[in-house]
Amino acid sequence: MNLQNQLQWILDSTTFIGAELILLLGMIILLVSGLIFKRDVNFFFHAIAFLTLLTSAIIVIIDWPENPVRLFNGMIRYDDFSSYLKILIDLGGLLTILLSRNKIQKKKPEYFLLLIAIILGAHWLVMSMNFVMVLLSLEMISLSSYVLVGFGFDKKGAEGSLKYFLFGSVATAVMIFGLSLLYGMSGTLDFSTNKFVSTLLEQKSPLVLIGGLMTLSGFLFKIVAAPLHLWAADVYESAPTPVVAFLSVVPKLAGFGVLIKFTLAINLFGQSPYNWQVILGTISMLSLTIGNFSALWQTNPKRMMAYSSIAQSGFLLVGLTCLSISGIHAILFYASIYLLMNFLTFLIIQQFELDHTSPTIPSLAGLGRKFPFQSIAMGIGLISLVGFPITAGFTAKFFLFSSLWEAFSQSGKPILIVLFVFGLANMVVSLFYYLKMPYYLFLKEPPSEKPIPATIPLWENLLSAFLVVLLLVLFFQPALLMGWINRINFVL
Amino acid sequence: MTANLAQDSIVFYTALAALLLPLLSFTISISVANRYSWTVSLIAPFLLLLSFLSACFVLLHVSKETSLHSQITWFTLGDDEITFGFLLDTRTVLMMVVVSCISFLVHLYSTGYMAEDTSIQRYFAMLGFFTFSMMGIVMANNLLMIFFFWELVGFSSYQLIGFWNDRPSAAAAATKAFIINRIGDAGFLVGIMILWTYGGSLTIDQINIANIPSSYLTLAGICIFCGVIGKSAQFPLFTWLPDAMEGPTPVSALLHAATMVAAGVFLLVRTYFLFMPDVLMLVASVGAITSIIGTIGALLQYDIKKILAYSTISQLGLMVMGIGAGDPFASELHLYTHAFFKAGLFLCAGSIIHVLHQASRQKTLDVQDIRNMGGLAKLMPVTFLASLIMAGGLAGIPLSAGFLSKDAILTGLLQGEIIFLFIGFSISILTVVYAFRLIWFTFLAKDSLPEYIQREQVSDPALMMRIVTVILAIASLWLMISWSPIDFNGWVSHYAQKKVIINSALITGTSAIIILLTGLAAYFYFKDKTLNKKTANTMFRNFDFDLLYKKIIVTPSLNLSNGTQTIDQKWIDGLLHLAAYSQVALAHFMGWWDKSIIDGSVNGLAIVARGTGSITRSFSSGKIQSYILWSMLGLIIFILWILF
Amino acid sequence: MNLVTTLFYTFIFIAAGAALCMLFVKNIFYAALLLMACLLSVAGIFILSNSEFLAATQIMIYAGGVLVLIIFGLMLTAKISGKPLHIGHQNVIPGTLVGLAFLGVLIYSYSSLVLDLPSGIQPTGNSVNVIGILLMTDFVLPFEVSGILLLTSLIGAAITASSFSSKK
Amino acid sequence: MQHLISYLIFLPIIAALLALFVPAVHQKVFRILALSVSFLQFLLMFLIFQVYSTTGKSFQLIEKASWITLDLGSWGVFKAEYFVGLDGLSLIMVLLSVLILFIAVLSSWNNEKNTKGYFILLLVLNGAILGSFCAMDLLLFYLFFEFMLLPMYFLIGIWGGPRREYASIKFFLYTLLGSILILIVIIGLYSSVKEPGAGVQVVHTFNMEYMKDSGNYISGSVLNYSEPWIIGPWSARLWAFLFLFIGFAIKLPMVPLHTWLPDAHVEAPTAISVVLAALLLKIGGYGLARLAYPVFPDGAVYFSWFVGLMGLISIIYGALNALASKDLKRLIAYSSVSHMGFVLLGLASGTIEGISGAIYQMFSHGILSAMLFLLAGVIYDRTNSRIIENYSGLSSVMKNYTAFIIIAFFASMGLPGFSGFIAEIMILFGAFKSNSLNTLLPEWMAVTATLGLILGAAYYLWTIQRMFFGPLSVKVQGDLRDLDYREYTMLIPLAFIALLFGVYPQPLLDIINPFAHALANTVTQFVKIH
Amino acid sequence: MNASQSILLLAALLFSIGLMIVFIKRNAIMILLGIELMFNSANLNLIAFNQSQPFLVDGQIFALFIIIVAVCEAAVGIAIILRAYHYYHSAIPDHVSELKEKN
Repeated sequence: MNLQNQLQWILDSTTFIGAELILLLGMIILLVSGLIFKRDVNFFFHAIAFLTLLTSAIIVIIDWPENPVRLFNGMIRYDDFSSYLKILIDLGGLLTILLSRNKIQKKKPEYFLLLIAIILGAHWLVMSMNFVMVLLSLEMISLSSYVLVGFGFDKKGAEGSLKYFLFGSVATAVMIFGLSLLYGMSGTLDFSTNKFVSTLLEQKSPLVLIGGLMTLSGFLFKIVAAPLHLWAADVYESAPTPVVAFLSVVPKLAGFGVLIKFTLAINLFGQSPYNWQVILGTISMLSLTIGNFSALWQTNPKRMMAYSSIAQSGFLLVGLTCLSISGIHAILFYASIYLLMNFLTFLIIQQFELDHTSPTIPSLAGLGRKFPFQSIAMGIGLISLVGFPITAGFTAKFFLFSSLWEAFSQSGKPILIVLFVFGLANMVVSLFYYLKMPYYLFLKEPPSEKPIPATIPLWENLLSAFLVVLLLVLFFQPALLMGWINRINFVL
Repeated sequence: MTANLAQDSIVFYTALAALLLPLLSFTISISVANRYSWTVSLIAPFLLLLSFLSACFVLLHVSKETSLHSQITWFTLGDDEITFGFLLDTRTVLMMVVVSCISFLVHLYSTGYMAEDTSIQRYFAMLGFFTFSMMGIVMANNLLMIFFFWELVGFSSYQLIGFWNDRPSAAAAATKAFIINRIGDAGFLVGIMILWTYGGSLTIDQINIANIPSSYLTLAGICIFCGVIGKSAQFPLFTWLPDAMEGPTPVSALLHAATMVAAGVFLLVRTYFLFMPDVLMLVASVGAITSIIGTIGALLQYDIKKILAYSTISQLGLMVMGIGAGDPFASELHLYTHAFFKAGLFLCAGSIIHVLHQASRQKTLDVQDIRNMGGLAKLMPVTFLASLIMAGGLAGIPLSAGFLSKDAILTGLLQGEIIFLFIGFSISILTVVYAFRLIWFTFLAKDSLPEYIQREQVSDPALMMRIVTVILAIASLWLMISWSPIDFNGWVSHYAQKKVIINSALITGTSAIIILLTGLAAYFYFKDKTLNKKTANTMFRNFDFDLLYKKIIVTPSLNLSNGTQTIDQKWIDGLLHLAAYSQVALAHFMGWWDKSIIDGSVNGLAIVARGTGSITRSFSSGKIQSYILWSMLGLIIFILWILF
Repeated sequence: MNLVTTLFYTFIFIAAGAALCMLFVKNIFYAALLLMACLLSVAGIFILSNSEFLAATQIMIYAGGVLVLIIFGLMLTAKISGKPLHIGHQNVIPGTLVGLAFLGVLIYSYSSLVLDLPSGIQPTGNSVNVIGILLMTDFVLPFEVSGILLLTSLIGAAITASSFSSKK
Repeated sequence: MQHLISYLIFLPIIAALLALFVPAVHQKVFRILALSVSFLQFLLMFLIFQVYSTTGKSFQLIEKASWITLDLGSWGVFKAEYFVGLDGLSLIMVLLSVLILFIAVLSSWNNEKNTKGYFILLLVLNGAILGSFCAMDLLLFYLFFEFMLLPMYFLIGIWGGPRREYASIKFFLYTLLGSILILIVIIGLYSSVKEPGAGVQVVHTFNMEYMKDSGNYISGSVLNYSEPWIIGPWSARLWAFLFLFIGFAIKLPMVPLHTWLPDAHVEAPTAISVVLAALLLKIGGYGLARLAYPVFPDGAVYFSWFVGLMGLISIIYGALNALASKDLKRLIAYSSVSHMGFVLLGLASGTIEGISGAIYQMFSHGILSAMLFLLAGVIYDRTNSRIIENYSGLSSVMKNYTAFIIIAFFASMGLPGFSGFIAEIMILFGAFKSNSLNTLLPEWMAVTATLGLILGAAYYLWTIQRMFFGPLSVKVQGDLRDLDYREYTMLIPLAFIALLFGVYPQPLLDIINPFAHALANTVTQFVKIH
Repeated sequence: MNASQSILLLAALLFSIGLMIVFIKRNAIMILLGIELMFNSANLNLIAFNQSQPFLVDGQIFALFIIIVAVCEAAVGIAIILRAYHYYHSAIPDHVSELKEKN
């Protein structure tokens, strides 16, 4: 292939990355306008960021790919799987922008710029088919996240930021080392090619495993799964609520996007000498246990949600352990629902945060009477997180465990049935802490008359109502979403 | 069937009326307002009279050739049907007449006896309900129905014993009676289950022809006999009957002397065909033991009602023994005669109690103690005469109906083991003794009425009550069952029984002579004797059977229930809480893990380090670096685990 | 053993030695200098391994960029506090054990590795040319993305370092 | 007349939604709304009885609408339907529910604390209960089944007694644990069963009717009949039965999984106790009869001895605990354990008598326990105390109350003439007959179960003796007035029903029998196979 | 032992030392140095493995990007450390530790 054709191909490829270009454009506009305009035209920055993400999402939907296309010499692939995740990511971004209240963030343009940078990184990550792209987009997410965590511009934020950074850098370094080993073993950076698989098949060296696990740890860091989960609680506690909501969803989705592809590749279509299902299953169980049990005695809602996030990753990993197409579909469905319910919960947490800056769960006692609507919405969000009818959380867990059962009934591997029972049992455990907040809201009497927090803007109530309705509707009609997901034809 | 259909249905409906009129009485009585409570004492006896007349009508139209049998489906149990039906044969009809007659008389008597009570509606209601249930037992054609009414009888007994339920002793007696009956009934129920399973039906004549394995038949017999033991106060479940005397005396007369307790005997007669020889032996033995216990109890008691209660136990034991070892018909006969004279005796006792109670200035309850009586013959002549006749019946003096029926039982016992005949004779003798003792100390001995009794007020009771006792006294004469005072094969046996056991002159003669001689001996024995008031016989408590039951059944089961409660609250919930705690503990452990192991200075490894002689100890808590350390440790553990 | 080989192993030993020393020095400034020595010898290894472009980047960016940045930060933090540049240790035993475990596992794995590598150093042509073309063709997207990455981190670093609010 | 069942289920739910928009100050509106919903449901029941034919063997008044149909590619089609209908079992339970929920509304008439929330939750509970009794699609059933928990949790937790938080959490956890076990089996079943007659693609269905047919199981699937997977000591099918059994037994509740019940009952407000005892416990029995037994007859046969034994233990253990209880509500709660043990025993026998007896017992216990809890609520209402020791000789001041107590207690201990007698007789007959008919249960179980009758008499009579008889003495403050008209309106119908179906059981049996026949046949077939 | 293997061994050594520094040294900037060491070890790996494919320079280019990433990390890292220092007056991570499990 000569240079001419290559350049032509590059030009052709650019037509497929419209959404990403829009995001880039948005970043630039924010950067420039941040320099030009005064700092108090917050609404303008809001609007720009919102419009950028909206346009990006619309473009992704309009340009829905029929067939997967490899772009930029196989650096990325444009397919429906990644497009679906991109929509979720954009949605997460949009919700975060809606959540970002005026009072909390200074430095609006930079804030939104970094937000969009993360989303852009997430876009690249879910599309990437090459270790180089994986590394760069992952770093784009990570570096921006480190900064965003400190956007409270207070002592706590600085500490959270530092911890996040140190932990994240080590995880990245380990991952890079793992990638280099995998490169050495396979001789290629493109993990979706036949060469990658066939070379690795011939390799008998344990370095394949070591490289694989080290690479995996980078992804596990991103999706907050054991054993690389330890940063989560401290960081979540310190960061502003919208950022936590964002970080607990978008990087996780992006991480899963690449983790799924990577896992399927490293599993070598089931021919790997190593039992990756056992590894994934163990990670899943570890995450479930650590997340759920640690969450039990938390009194800070955000810390609790951090451990919940670990546990939810465990549930998502249940779908990955299946290593089957239906498992992936279940993950996508679960991820979509997780996005909704998590944002709903954080939205209400933020609403209860207004007066007392860091509420503890016991301090919510009796608020259910004063804020019935918000409390019920939070109750529904948390019930959905438990996985209880009549919320879509149940449907999502149902699909997840169905696909696990299916994988079990096809392979009969004991790890799968162990995981099955283990995961469902963990649902019961999770009930303890998820219901803690509704318990205090509704069942506990307030110790004394407390100052009533400021009024909650109507549009936030509308937003939570919308999320509640979505959660309910998707329970009754999962086909609305699942039908779409089922058409996604995942190929490596 | 010779009678035509129209007549049959008239007879049938009359029988139904006899059954349902008492129920109507119950319904009316319970719904009458307090203000009009006096109407109840008119309506209830009237309805019972109608019921009695209906029963008599049926009696006239049913003979052993023309027994009526009618049933409808009650409910379907699986593929099989449980029927609801009536069997009107001679035995049933006779019993119906006896029950409705005595019930009617007791109603009548009660209008006097209970006149001053405030809950008169409830009283008559339960009497009516009892009569209904008792008629149900008598008329029923299948065992489930019998059981159905059997339990209802127990319920009415419970209600009536506990009628004055503000007395703790009455309440306790009611509870005791019901529970002990339930124990027997549980056995009965098992018997019914066996017959249902292996006999395929519950209708008595179907079971009769069913082919049941003999081992199960034996079991079924024993189980049904359990029901009898409970209801007819046989050994070892007899202890409730003396306590049941806490109820109003007319109730004792009707339920606990004449009819309800006789239901067990009736059931035995009805299901006689089920009993294998072994079981009959058991029945006879139990009857014998019961009658001995009852007799001794009656001899030792001082409470007039309790004497009668023990005598009832004794007589019931005799009947059961008669069925087990002799001829069921003889026992049936005794059942009829006993019903009249014992009901009469109770009513007489009731009259005495009633009168003494009214004459008493103190509201103490020892008006039932025969040590406080004596010389009442002069004060209450009618009652005395009636009592005398009926006590004669109880003792089996010739010319009484009791003589004939007891004669029949003894004759029947000739067929069986000689020991039972011997026991029968002994019982007869002792019966004479205690009957004499009762009459002597109540009516004839030296006047020992306490000072607080106003003697001028002691006289025969109200007219209605007198009439009733007189009627019952007359009904206790030999004419009741036979024209001949020495042959029990009279009109009753002709009416009821095809096969008649031969009257044995030997037995008749012997018993007549023995009984008379004993009476004479008793007279001489008791003539100069006075009862010691000081040694109030409180020691006599049902032969301490109650204590025994309390020790081996009641207390252990209460302890057991406390034990299960403990298990529930301590163990099962404890386990649950333990699980919860361990979950919390695990959570704390996780937290501790985060705090101490991960955050902290890795104490565990530090200890190892100290052991290996390392100098450097790091106790400062290095947070994020420890996080990283532990994550990497996790990673390397994974690598090592998969690799090796 | 020719000069190239000697040089090669010298670099290796310098790098290894410098790294090891980093573990033991107490003064953070020395540690930074040792790192520089280590990185420079790694750059030497790159040159000898036929990766001249990489070596140049290594020297320029690390020596000229990163390390200056680090030393700058070092000075800044040390100066304000006025504390000595002395650094303490912690988690020594477990940390060492985990580190050695990684080393052990890696060495174990290398020992069973059969690399079909040509022995010695291969004197081939200049790779700079190839890299240049590749960066503009096959790797054009990563190249651009890395630009965005740099921009983002620049803004992020600027924001982080510049704005402080109340010292809560 | 087309969508009677849907009206029945959704009427309360729609009413609850409407009530959301009514301001909370209008307390009366909520009461009247709830009452009128219950009343309308009554009318609907009449219409349903007009249409329902007792001779029809299978489901009637079926409503079917597609709910979720998902093409999952190679894995087949995921199909869940809105599928409701009534057979004998359901009809009995629906009848009971409508009745009890009506009573429950009446009983909570005087509720003052947050009336809006209370009645909304009650209405939602109403819909969920009816839904779970009507659903013929497993997913739909599970949905309603789970959805009962939340309103119940809040109803106990907010309106309950002093230890309500503990009780509600305990209730919730126990039942959730059970429902997880059920969920496992549901997932297993749905992936193993296909819809017959569908095209090339396998259609995984939740239809409970299809699950009963061994021909609908995909060969090689985990739960198939012919070669079920072996996991540990048992085959997957046996495990599935066991899981379902435990899941529903928690609801029933069976010893030793029962300890949530006394606490929940003691703490719950009267109306909720009534619903809990009369309806929620029945879901356990219903689930066993609807799902566990027909779908896994092999498991039913295999575990029958165990199930029967657990039933027996529940009967005796519950009765013993009732004997030791010092709190009237606790006593009644334990008596429920004892009575529901009969349901297990009856089901375990696998005979027609036993099964119809079990269903009859569920109905009867529903009526009687409602009555008992209402009565316990009356005394609590008067004096705020339910401790038996505090009372003596109540019969002299509360005559009619005592009369109803006596009726309810005697009915509950199985006095002939009341529905409990018929039910227990049938169960005992069935359990005894089982040995000679299908050898599932030994005879001694039925014989031992009669101990429950004796103990039942003991604890009830002892309570009457202590509380109502003897000289009057009340150790707590309160106005000991007799029953009022509202209480009569609740108690008299219940007493009447208990009496009616104790004397004339045939109408109910006509409804039950086809179902019991079918189920007994299924079980018996499996006895013959093994 | 050929050259590539010695490079690999050096890489392993540098990686482990980097990790140990991260674990042990009580200073955020020192941790940063350790991380840089780890990045470099990956680069060494890539160069060593790239020797087997002399005509493909993937490894080198990957290494190039890793260097870029390292730069970014360092820039952001220094900024973050400076800010933490601003609040806590210390670059020792242990001192920057208010967020932890309470009680």
